[in-house]
Amino acid sequence: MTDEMTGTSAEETPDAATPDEEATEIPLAERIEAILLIIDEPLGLVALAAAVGSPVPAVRQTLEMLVDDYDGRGKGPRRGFELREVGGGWRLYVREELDDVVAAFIGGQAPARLSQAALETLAVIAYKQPVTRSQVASIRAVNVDSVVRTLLARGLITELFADSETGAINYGTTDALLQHLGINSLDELPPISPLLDDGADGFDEGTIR
Amino acid sequence: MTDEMTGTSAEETPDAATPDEEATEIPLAERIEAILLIIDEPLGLVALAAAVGSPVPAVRQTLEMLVDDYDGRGKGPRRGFELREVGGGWRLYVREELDDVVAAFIGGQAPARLSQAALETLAVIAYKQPVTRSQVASIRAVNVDSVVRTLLARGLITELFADSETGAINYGTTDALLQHLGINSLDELPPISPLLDDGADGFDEGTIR
Amino acid sequence: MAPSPSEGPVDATLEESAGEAASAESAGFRVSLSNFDGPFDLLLNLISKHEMDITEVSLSAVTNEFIAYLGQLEDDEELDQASEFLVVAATLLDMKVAGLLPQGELVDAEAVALLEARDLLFARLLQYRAFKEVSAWFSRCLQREDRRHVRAVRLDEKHRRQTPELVWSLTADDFAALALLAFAPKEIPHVGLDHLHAPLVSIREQAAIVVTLLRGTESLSFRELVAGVAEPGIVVARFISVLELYRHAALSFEQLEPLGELTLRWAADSWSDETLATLGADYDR
Repeated sequence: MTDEMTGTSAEETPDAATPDEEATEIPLAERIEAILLIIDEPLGLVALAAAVGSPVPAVRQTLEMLVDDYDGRGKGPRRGFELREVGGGWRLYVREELDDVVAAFIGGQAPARLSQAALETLAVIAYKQPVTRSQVASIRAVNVDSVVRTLLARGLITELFADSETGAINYGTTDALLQHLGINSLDELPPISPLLDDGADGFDEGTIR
Repeated sequence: MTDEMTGTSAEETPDAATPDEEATEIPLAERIEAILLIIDEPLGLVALAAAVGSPVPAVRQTLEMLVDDYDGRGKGPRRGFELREVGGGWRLYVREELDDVVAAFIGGQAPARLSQAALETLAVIAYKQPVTRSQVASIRAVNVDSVVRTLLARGLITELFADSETGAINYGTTDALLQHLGINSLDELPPISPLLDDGADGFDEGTIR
Repeated sequence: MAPSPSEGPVDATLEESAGEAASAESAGFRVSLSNFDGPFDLLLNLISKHEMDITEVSLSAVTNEFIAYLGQLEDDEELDQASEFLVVAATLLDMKVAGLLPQGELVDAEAVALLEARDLLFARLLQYRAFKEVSAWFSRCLQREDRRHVRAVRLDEKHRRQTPELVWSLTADDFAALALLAFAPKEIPHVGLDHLHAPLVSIREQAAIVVTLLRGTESLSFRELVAGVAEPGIVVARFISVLELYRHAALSFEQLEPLGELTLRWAADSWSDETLATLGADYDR
């Protein structure tokens, strides 16, 4: 399927300068935009060049072109987002003039209360941390991806570390949760079952009935 | 509901040229782009219109314009991202041809595939929802409990309601499934043989046993 | 936009991407019977198009071949294919039972009901095939979308601060109670298998009893034939053996009105116990 894709693109642009670089025939600007769309944190020039497989100077030049493009100095209209270099890295930001639109949307959007599903997921993470998303999902018997995202955004849980083997991220609760609960440490969480204390592992086997 | 919305909004903004609307002077396309940049779930047309404070028809039109624009049919170049309506809402996606570039960058592991049994069960639920586990089992003629559990854990199906008489739980598909399929509504499921439509109710009852 | 599962495209892409299991089956599992040799899928097609008589197909032979075939497969494939085979085999068995039922020239309510039942069985087989086919579309779409990347970036710190303050009303004890609730195993009811452990009944043994009883007397009603039998399985087995014996022209029967008394008469000119030995072989496990 991938081969097919590349083949199609190759046909579309037969007169590329270097015939041997089939894989990178998609314009550099597009490749950079693809990476920019998915990154969470600003990405440095060198890392970006590595990601798109092009030399640093070309990437720098294209980034500058994109900045102009998004600001409306290219062929198309100005964009609602802009490309900025902040703290040594590049990233897409909402254009500042539009912050009010975003603020109004977020203010009206986020529920002020956690849903029952979010609270239960939070409880599972609190008592079983460190715990991965799939472990939580198997306990809750539902998909918890969006709930975990909410809890992260609310600062109630945090990413602790990645499992050395699987790379799965382990989550734990934050001090913010302790403050909400009015306790000083996790030790003060009320014990919920003797089974939980001794063998967290046995738990997955459905020992509690 | 959309029509009603449209009517009301249209009345509210009878004239685009009104000079007193300073706040919305930023082009609609930019406002939409700002919202698209910050959402992490598909946003429906009506919600999007509410977020940017513009009538639904104008937003719809602008979205279509943006789709064309990003695809390179506007004034500017084709973008490395595209705008898609999937799972009941709009969202920015990396252009398909560039998925390999992104995949290489984030180094994602191949997601676990669904078994043939799970796929078939999913298909039955998608077409016959709301449907109970035993109804699904009677079509597939095998026990589907563990498969249903897998589908629930993946967030592809959800419990809809319990039958008032038997207490059996009825299942249906989720918006997440639509997203995973890359379609916008159940209407986009491919049609299956007409035989299933008329006779469907007949053989669920297990007449043959 | 959405590809339709019409024959061509689905099959084509099935081979490439989607159901390895499905294509492996059509390519892999072949049936060799006295009256048929070819892929399992083709056999199903012929039967569902009425181009082959289901009653002529030995299910036990098909099953034997399938089990032998399973032995060569990897574990994962095996599970998928085994469950699929069970679905189809169960349907074939139903069809076969319906096919074996005698169809007289009389068009009475029962005959019509029988025809309807047969149609329903065909419909069920077709239905299963339709879902199986469309599952390839699901597989294809899911795999395509799995490779896609969507923008799902955490909010900027700047915007995060604008989210409304969280309303928190739980004490630590409330929270613990919630945790207990969350950890409570979800009741997932399951279908019991107890009913599968009914004692096995041999059609051949029951046929032997039927033959013995019938040959010793001029005529016998079915009611008399099963008098004193409490187990439903044995009643069913005796009925099936009556049908099988009828197929072998070993007996005749008479029923004056629908649901009325079924009178059986021994009608075989030549009968050997060898016939009895092969009787009901299709039902063997």
